[in-house]
Amino acid sequence: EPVREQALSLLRQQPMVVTEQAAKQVVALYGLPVVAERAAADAQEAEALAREMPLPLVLKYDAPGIAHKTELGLVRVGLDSAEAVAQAAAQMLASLRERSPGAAPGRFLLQPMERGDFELVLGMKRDPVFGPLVMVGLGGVLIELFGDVATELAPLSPAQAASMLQRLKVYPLLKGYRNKPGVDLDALADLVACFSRLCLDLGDEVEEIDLNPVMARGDRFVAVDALIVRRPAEAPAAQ
Amino acid sequence: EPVREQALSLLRQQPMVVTEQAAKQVVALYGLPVVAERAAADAQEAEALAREMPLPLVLKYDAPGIAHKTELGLVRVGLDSAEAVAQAAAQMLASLRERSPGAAPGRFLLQPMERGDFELVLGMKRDPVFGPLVMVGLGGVLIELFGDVATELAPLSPAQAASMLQRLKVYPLLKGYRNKPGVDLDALADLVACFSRLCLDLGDEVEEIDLNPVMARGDRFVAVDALIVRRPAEAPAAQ
Amino acid sequence: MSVRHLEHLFQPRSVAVIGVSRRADGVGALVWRNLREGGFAGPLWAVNRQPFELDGAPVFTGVDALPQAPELAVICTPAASVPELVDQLGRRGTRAAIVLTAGLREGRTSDGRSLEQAMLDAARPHLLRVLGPNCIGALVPGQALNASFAPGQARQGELAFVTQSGALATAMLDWANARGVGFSHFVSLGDSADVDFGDLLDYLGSDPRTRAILLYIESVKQARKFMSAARAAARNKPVVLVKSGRRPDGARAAASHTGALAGSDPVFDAAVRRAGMLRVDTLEALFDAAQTLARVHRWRGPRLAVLTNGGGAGVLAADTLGSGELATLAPDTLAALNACLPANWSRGNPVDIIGDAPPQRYLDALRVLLAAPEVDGLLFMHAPTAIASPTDIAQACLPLLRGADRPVLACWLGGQRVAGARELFDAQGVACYDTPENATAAWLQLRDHQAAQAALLQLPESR
Amino acid sequence: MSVRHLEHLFQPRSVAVIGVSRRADGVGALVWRNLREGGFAGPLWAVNRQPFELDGAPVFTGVDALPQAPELAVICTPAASVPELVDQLGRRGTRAAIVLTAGLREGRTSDGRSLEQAMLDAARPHLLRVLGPNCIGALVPGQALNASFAPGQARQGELAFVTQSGALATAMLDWANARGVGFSHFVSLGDSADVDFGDLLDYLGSDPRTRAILLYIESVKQARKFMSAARAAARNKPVVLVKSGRRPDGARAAASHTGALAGSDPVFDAAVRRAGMLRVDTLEALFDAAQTLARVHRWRGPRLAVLTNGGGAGVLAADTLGSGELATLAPDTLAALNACLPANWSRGNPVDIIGDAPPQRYLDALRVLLAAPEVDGLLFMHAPTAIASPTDIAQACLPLLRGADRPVLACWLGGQRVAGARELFDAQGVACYDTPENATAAWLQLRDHQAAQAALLQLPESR
Ligand SMILES: CC(C)(COP(=O)(O)OP(=O)(O)OC[C@H]1O[C@@H](n2cnc3c(N)ncnc32)[C@H](O)[C@@H]1OP(=O)(O)O)[C@@H](O)C(=O)NCCC(=O)NCCS
Ligand SMILES: CC(C)(COP(=O)(O)OP(=O)(O)OC[C@H]1O[C@@H](n2cnc3c(N)ncnc32)[C@H](O)[C@@H]1OP(=O)(O)O)[C@@H](O)C(=O)NCCC(=O)NCCS
Ligand SMILES: [Ca+2]
Ligand SMILES: [Ca+2]
Repeated sequence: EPVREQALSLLRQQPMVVTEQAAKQVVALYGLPVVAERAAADAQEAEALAREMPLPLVLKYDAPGIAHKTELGLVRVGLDSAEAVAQAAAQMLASLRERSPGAAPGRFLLQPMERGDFELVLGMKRDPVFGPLVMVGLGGVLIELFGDVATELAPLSPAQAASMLQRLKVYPLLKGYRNKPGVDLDALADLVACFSRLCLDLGDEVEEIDLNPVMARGDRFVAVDALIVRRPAEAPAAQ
Repeated sequence: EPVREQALSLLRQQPMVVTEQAAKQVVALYGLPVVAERAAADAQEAEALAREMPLPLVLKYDAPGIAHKTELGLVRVGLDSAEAVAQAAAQMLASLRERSPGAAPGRFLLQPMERGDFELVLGMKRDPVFGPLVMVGLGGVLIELFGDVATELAPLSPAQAASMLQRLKVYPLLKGYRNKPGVDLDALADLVACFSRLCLDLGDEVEEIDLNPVMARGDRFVAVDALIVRRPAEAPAAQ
Repeated sequence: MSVRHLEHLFQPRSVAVIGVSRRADGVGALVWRNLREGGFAGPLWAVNRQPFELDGAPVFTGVDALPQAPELAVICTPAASVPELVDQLGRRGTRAAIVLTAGLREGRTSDGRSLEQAMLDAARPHLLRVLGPNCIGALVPGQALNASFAPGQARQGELAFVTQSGALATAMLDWANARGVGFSHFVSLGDSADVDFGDLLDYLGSDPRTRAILLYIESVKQARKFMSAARAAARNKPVVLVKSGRRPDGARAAASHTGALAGSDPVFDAAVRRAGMLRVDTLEALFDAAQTLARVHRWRGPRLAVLTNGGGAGVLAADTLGSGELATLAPDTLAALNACLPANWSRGNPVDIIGDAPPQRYLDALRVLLAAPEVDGLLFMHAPTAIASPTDIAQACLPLLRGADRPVLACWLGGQRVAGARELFDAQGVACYDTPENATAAWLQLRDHQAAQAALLQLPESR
Repeated sequence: MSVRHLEHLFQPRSVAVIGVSRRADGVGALVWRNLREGGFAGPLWAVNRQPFELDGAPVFTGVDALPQAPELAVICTPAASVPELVDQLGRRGTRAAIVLTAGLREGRTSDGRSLEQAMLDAARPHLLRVLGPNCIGALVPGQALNASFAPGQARQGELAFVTQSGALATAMLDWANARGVGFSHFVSLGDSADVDFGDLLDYLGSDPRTRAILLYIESVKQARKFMSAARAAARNKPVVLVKSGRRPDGARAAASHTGALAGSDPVFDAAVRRAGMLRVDTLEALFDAAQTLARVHRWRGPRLAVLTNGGGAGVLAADTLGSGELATLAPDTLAALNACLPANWSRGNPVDIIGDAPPQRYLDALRVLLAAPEVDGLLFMHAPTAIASPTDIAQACLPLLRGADRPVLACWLGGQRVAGARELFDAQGVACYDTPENATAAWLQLRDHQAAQAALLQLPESR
């Protein structure tokens, strides 16, 4: 299976917390839709790239080993000019120097602003006994306070993924609720099934995956952030 | 108790579905904060009033017996000029004429746009046996899909109201969650206790009350909509 | 009508059964037999329109033919005859009647009143209290009074059970007898034309022989009376209830059964909270809850230590507890347990002292746990093994458990092998549960009830 | 190691107990007594290092001194001796051993292996299967085999019970005996060094004498083997389980008890779904679930009709059903019931045929309900009254219920008075529940399980 091998060789070159860019590449290998982003080595290059991309933009600083960019001020959204991008890039470097002086150097990522009617979360957690557990839900407070997620063992057929979605309390929202649009549920089930395939393929070497958020509108789904945490090499191999 | 008598005599002059303006007057009699609104008899008067009020504005057409204005296109928010108000008013009259030709004439209500960090719902439903049941929750999907409301019999002390709030699953949000501001919980408990007093006072003659939404930010709470449904006169008196 | 005078109903000095048929299987004959077999000590009279002899005693031909006014009358005659009989009884001086007859709500008198209303109208001038109509009757084992047509007697005990459903009364009685559960009062309310939940809560709440009150409720009609009686009773003793009609469909069935609108569910929950009662989901849970509230005292806090001779039972117990309820043992406590337990004990809570634990090992562990400041309460568990005798363990541990300064719950897992131990604990007033899960559920229930009661007591009642 | 050869464990022609102490209360002596009292028909030998006489039979001084190779050996000697004994047994030709001894995981051989590993190494060349170590043993009543030191015998039946906890095994056995529940196999797994859940699911899944498999699981180690065995077994017969370690605290207790990391809860739920098993919350619920799945057949849909002689019981049943599950009776059905029932029947579902219902009234109502197209299944209920005999009603109704073309559940409320009726139903394979709530919960469980099974069967398995 060449895709699996491509993905694994990509991962093996990565630190334990895989960079966002590499994580998205892995996800994209499986045909999952990720935001069209471009990388820049420094602030100047970011500014130059910004002139070629449709505004507004999202700028992130993607450095190895940093799992939570927002907390460190490394994500800026709604930048509406190349100058704003340049300025934000400079601020990020300054903030990083101050708050995390030893951090390895990373790259800037420039992404178009994606919007959706929903922000979905797709996740995977490896269980030491049963292997990869796939999780899906609507982001934010619904998951945190109401625990409204559905979980299944990988892999999933589209039909299994569909019945997983039906278990969500927010399922009526996804179907379309009170004149508000829902999403294309068949497309979403296909997406979850495809994600579960990825989880199964990489499950021996990956501890956690988080696509959060996945912007969803109609039949369009775009993962704008991806986190992959590799499994420590010293852990015993799965039986 | 003069407040109760004032409220009841106000209610008794009203149709079964009390007008929004009268409902707010009743609520305000009990010291509950309602949006500062002004009424206009026709589109011209609405336009003139709009010139005296801070923009943007909300315009509603409040006609006797109409409980759900939004469905009939009788609520417009974010109007940012007197002209926009005049135009919206004309549209409302046209739409009403078309969709509900027999409706009794009503009045326009002009309200400043209120915003909050939360939209609360305070409600009352009369139980034939136990009397007024007070309900509180966060509006929208949280109540509808997750049933996250707390209920108690009226009346409530502020301490009872506070413990009622604690039963909500969204209580952490109200307290302040993940760097997001909460609301002043003591003030909210006082508000709910005060509302419960109203429910008890009017419970024999009122079937349902709905303050939805109540905009909340910090210690500021404003009911921007109020619905009161009176109890049919032919019903047997409460024991 | 006053809520008083229920002593005539529950402690009568004499009883008459009106409508004892010559047929042995008539309702009146069943009541007569129950009263006789129950051993009622006072005068007992039977009434029929025709005179005959019953168990060697004469059957009287009417209320006026009775040698004396019975303090209590049990009426088992057709519906139309009830108002007139109540009037005759009231005039003779009878103070209470149990009306078993069904159909009084539907039947009409010639002047258009319902028979129920006519019965109440007949009772009122004489201050005669009526239980029923359409009920199974009442059993007061402490008075040797079985004024019912229930199939069987009730054991004497300290629980009062009041039910709105007659069928559930007979099932419950049969069930309780099989499990050795006894009652101070066992009352079928029927249609509650006069005596209702409020009256019984008032009466039983201040009855010293009743330790806990159990209710099966389908609908409440007089909410204010009910609430004030419930609040007062719940301050004196546990009041536990099952309210049926939870879901819309259930409510519909209740409506068609009792002819009353069953209150919606959140409303009833709110009422239960407000009165300080406890609501459970099933009839069987009533008894567990009653013993929890009546037997588990000296509340200190929520942290429970679990003592067990089987790891699996410990896991099941811990499963239903959160981190706030499973005590974290302090280093001193662990050291003290290390000193007295074999090396392979669990070294944490649940404290698993291993299958071969003899009485002494239980005692050693108990001494440590009952003195540990971080332990607010103790769950004592034992699963039968082929090695130690449960009865020996029970006997050895009882003094420590009864003398404990904090709540103690117990769970004897199994059946016949632990029956003796269970009985010993039960007789000494230690709350016993059938399974680890039931025991920990009881602990959580106790915690919630404590919190609710505390909240109620510290609040000024605004109404 | 292959999953085969378990027949040597469960259907041995001869058994030896290794380590039968001269002390009457040693573990070996208990096993010996259990085997004798269980009536095992084949040769039975005891081994001790010292020769003595036991029940008139000679005790042999070693494996090699036995007259023949025992097909099964039960080992009750100290941990250090186990590997060597397994080797000797294997060499003689023994095919299965049950090791009751604890401490093999912790103990070490002189070459540094764990005793458990040494035992497995000794067994492998001989294809000798090991149950345990650290277990209670196994009971196969159909083979008159009680190779355990459980306190007592098991009744014969069609349920297989496999438990990872020894203490819960003894409690469960005692509990089951008290309720008359019988077993095809009753197995304590212990540390599962060799024989594990996967093996037993394989074996029991295709065992014709086992109608349902009940598991108490604390942790699963070989997930793939477990899942494929579970999936296969669950296609043949109901597999119901309790998994402890639900909450983080429970999981911690499980970890310290079994030395294995208990899988987290949603993972296990997902695994159960994937394999088509059914998970319940308590040990007691295992038995209800097993009879539901094994006895309630001919699924048509979710709409249940409730037939009762007590309105209250009907309300309790309806309470736990939603509007999709309480059948709405069609006008034709109502008319047919009106024609055969007294005027005061409930005129809706639940069908309350009133407390004085004799057998004929039950029969009339049953005929209508079991023919009604809008009724997918029937819950038969009866609360004891002083009027009709439950046994008469049971006898009258059984032919109709057994011949029904749709699922039938039953609930006899009460205790002693309905025991005979319950037994009759039980003997004829009608699923009986103690309470209305348990019966309707079973109905909902059945519906969910049907849906899950249907979903599994129509899906191509992707792995
Ligand atoms: C009350 C009830 C049991 C009477 O039923 P019954 O036995 O068929 O009634 P009868 O007409 O036979 O009356 C019983 C006896 O009382 C006698 N009797 C009737 N009226 C009488 C009167 N006014 N004074 C004295 N005796 C009277 C009858 O002659 C009869 O005796 P007999 O058989 O020797 O002639 C019946 O009407 C009823 O209501 N049953 C339902 C009870 C119930 O289900 N309760 C609630 C359970 S949840
Ligand atoms: C297996 C176990 C019960 C042995 O305990 P014990 O009875 O104290 O052990 P003993 O040393 O007395 O050995 C038992 C008998 O076997 C004999 N024996 C020991 N080694 C032997 C050998 N290799 N061959 C033959 N006989 C042997 C002993 O001499 C003794 O007999 P005796 O009393 O007549 O001398 C114990 O080690 C154990 O593991 N207990 C825990 C069991 C358990 O809890 N299982 C799981 C439940 S969940
Ligand atoms: Ca993210
Ligand atoms: Ca509104």
